Amino acid sequence: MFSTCDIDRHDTDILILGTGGAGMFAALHAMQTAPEGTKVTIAVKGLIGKCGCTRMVQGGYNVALGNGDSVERHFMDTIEGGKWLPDQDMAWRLCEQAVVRIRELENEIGCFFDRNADGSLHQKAFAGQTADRTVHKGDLTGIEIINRLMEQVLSRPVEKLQEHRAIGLIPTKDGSALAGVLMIDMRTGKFRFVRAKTVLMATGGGPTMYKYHTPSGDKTMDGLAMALRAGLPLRDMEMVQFHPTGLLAGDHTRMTGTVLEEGLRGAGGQLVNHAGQRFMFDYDAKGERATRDVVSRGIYAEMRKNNNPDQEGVFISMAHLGPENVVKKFKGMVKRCADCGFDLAGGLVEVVPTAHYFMGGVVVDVDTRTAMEGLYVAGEDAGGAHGSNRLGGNGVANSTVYGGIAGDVMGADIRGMGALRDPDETVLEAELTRACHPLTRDPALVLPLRKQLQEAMWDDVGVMRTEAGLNHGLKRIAEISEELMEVGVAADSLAFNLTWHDWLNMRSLCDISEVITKAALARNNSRGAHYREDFPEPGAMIDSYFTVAQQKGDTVEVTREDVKFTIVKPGETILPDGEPDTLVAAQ
Amino acid sequence: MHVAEHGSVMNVTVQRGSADTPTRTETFDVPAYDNQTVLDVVSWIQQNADPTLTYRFACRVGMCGSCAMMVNGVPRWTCRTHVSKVLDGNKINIAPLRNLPVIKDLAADMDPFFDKWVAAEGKHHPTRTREEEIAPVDPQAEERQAASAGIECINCSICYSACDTVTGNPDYLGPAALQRAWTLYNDAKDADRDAILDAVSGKGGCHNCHSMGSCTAYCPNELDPLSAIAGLKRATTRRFFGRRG
Amino acid sequence: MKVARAHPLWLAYILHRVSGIALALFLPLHFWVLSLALTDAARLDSFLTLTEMPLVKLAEFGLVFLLAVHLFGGLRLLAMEWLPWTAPQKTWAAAAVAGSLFVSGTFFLQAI
Amino acid sequence: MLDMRLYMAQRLSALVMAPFVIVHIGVMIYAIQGGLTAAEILGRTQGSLFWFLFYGIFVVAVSIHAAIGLRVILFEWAGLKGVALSVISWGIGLVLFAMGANAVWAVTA
Ligand SMILES: Cc1cc2nc3c(=O)[nH]c(=O)nc-3n(C[C@H](O)[C@H](O)[C@H](O)COP(=O)(O)OP(=O)(O)OC[C@H]3O[C@@H](n4cnc5c(N)ncnc54)[C@H](O)[C@@H]3O)c2cc1C
Ligand code: HEM
Ligand code: SF4
Ligand code: F3S
Ligand code: FES
Repeated sequence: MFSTCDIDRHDTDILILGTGGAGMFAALHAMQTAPEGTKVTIAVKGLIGKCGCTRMVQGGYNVALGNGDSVERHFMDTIEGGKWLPDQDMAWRLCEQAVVRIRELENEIGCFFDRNADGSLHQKAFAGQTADRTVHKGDLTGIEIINRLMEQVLSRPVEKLQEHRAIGLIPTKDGSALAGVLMIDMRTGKFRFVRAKTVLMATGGGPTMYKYHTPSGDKTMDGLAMALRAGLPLRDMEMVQFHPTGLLAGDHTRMTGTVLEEGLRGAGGQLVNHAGQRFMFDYDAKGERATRDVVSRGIYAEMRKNNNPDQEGVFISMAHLGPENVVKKFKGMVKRCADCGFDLAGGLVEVVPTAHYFMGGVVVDVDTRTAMEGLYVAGEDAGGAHGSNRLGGNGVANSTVYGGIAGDVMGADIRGMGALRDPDETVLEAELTRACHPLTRDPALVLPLRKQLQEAMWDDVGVMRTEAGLNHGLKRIAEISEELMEVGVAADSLAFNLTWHDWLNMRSLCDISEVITKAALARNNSRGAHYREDFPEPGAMIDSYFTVAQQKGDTVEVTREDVKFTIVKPGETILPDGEPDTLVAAQ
Repeated sequence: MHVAEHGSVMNVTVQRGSADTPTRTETFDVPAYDNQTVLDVVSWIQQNADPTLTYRFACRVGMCGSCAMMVNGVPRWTCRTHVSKVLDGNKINIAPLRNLPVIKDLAADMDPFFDKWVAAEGKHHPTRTREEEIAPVDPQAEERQAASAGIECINCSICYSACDTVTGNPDYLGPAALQRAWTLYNDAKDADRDAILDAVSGKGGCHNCHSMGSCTAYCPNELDPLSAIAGLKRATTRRFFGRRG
Repeated sequence: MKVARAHPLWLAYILHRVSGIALALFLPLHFWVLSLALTDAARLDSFLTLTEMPLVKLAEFGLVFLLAVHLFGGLRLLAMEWLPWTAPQKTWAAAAVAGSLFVSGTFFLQAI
Repeated sequence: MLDMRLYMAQRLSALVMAPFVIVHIGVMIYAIQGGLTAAEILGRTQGSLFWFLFYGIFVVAVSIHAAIGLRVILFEWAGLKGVALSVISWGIGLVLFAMGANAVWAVTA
């Protein structure tokens, strides 16, 4: 098949994987801080700025900009939202730097954010926030942020490797540092190994191994799977956030799973079950306005009660608010539904909880450094900032803040680094063989296995979990994983061969599904996004632990580590005495 | 969900080929479902009938602008185009976006489109730094409204593919890039309006537009590059006669 | 591959272009005929009598029509480019142009 | 193709022509009442400075305008470019101007 001699070898100084908020900011900052003449390269699975989830951000960007709100308050909301599991230093830095980053976005990058009548930034409150904090551009905030970043990146002398998929982190022979990244030039189907002094991994996680999921199609946990194989520790891997209202339109359409925005419920949208009855008040006093995890579990429970394969989901109903009002207020959403054949304003639209965001990720320090020299991780690939739950609006803040930090840190670190490092050729060869594996088997369809994996994760490792279910899930994942190794892809035309990449996507998803399941087994309580029916209590906050998964030989081992309360202890607050609990007027 | 009419199939013709293989078409029978977009049809072919078919998508909800193709001769965002809207009898014809080089099958090379975006000075020229406060902007101000009109462009290149001037004139910057320039020109925060007008006054600039309006007619986000380009013509003309905009 | 172009602005564009080409092709002929006045006034006259023939009349009408179409099309373009008109103003302008075209058209038909 | 200069030249020549065309059409309508004769035309125009300037400016404008217009079309539709395009469009402009000048001279001198 291929040998390592067929690999195109390529060198750069700073290599960035991914062009979401994290990757783009890293590129811009690296060019500002690195010594003159430093070569910066971006490699991305899609087109620059046109893939990943930062672009899909609707609601907005959390940042405390005064008017009563403070970095302290943002921090406390983040810690409490994460049920005391966040790494407090990371969460603090997120909240503190978001203030700088939003000014950078508006002043230097040129973003348009919505204004109040007096000209100041308009801010609103997502569920779980105690202040009007979310800066936005209509409900298309991500497009604005990414388009503006993309222009800045495209107009600078960055080397662009578009439609290049990273498939392996290749260490040096002694394993002490990262030498470079092996990738596939998807357009030609050829392998390319890029050496770099520093590499930022910003491939954005993406829990797309669930039957219903929101992230963009290019995200398939490649980064975390590479990190796992490279032996790096991964934390909070059981923490998969479900958005309560994903569109349900059948399993033959890619629309299924895409988000119906949070604001629909905020504005008074009602959820009704198969029998046409509202049910959320059976689960929570706030009804449809409860937090994402609570509403997701409510819907899931109703679905399970009904248990009818022909009518799986529940319905969101807006008509009582007056169809014309709904059209006016949610123009984009109504149009999107209409394009797909649904009447959001006047009819019922079937919805299900949908996997949205991955809180888990590589263990990093507050400077985005990892345990491996030369490797940095930022954005959704990095674990720690959100703990067990990410607040709406903290996702894009996290990726832009830490992407920028990664760029700064890499730009500085590179000054102390000598020559490029040489790769361990045996690892390089092993990664190559791994990617070529399906080319040596008889061609078969990949899709049925992807569906099976998505069913398994949804049934057994989904919104509500039990030990028995998780063990069952683990077995199913292992079977699917094994079967995948027998599914081949025709090797005659590898140029832009999506089916080969579907296979590689499945490989990453299977590997990380196993880790999610094992981490979920290791947590015997229920916190945030992780809900164990057999352990419904959260446990004492002061005894909080997080899970750490690591590849040891052939198996993935999960351990628990105590959360260090470096800034604030459970039951305490850093808000000044006499500060009100919330500044948001009750709806 | 259920099959629209049980067992009904569509007859889908797809353009194949790449830079080094000749262009040809192939036809597939694809099962029809109730909720089905053109992207689903293309995906079905790749996932079930011909694993070598190449196309591009990411967000699947009309946000990333990477799934546009020619559907029955019209450029469209395929992830947001319901099959029933384009079905011609039971036939659909799908080809890669016009006016761009083809990489393979349905995936076009979008680099020229973005090169022109940059060439039109389609990027912010800062007046402030991250150390400074965010400037107040009156949302009702006329300039801000003009800038806002084109801000939601997802750079899908549909307008670029619809425009016959682009076809005939490879230098022409095209509607999306020029609309971006107009947006920036109206942005009170932008420091270099002259650079923008210079960039759109050259060989491939706004003056090549014949106002044929296909850009505005086909933009899936209902934006209006035609009027934005007219704005640039006005601004450059005003400058030509020595008046500042 | 056909490209859908059936919308009013595109049709206006193509009409403007075709009328422009036709005018440009007709112009040298027109100049040549007139210059006959210098060399051979009699031939000019014999040419001018041709204008009595219905076919030539029709062609002439066509040319004047093209000139009118091109003129109004061109003024429309100039207005669109240089006058910061709002959508309703544009509609009124279009209506005015249509009206004047109608009036001048009838006038022509009367004249020839 | 069309940069600022060519664009302005084409638009300005068009603006100049607009009133001329209207007057020209008007005169034609008036003139053809009752048939056209060479003598009639010449009787009106010959020796008139006004008509000389009128048609003279008209010819200059139309040569510029049509040459630029055809230049665009030759580029977009016939793929002509570079020197060939410049030579041909200058040629069109000059030929139109020469023929036009000749005609104006013929009827007004
Ligand atoms: C529908 C939706 C709505 C959201 N709304 C909000 C919101 O309102 N507020 C909020 O704060 N957060 C929101 N989020 C979350 C937010 O989008 C993410 O937290 C954040 O954007 C992640 O940024 P990132 O840079 O880490 O990753 P991404 O932006 O996802 O970028 C990942 C990049 O890596 C590339 N990549 C992946 N694999 C590879 C590989 N193998 N090789 C090379 N490149 C690769 C991808 O193509 C992509 O370019 C939302 C998410 C979704 C899906
Ligand atoms: C009467 C006044 C006239 C006006 C207001 C006018 C206006 C215009 C304008 C604005 C254009 C630019 C079109 C574009 O770029 O899309 C144009 C193009 C053109 N004009 Fe005229 N014009 C006039 C008379 C003439 C005459 C008399 C001729 C014939 C010789 C002519 C020939 C052309 C040609 C060939 C084009 C190019 C068409 C194209 O690019 O599609 N015009 N005209
Ligand atoms: S203007 Fe419209 S059609 Fe053109 S790139 Fe932007 S969104 Fe697409
Ligand atoms: S279609 Fe093309 S010619 Fe101008 S008005 Fe739009 S850019
Ligand atoms: S897939 Fe993103 S716009 Fe269609």
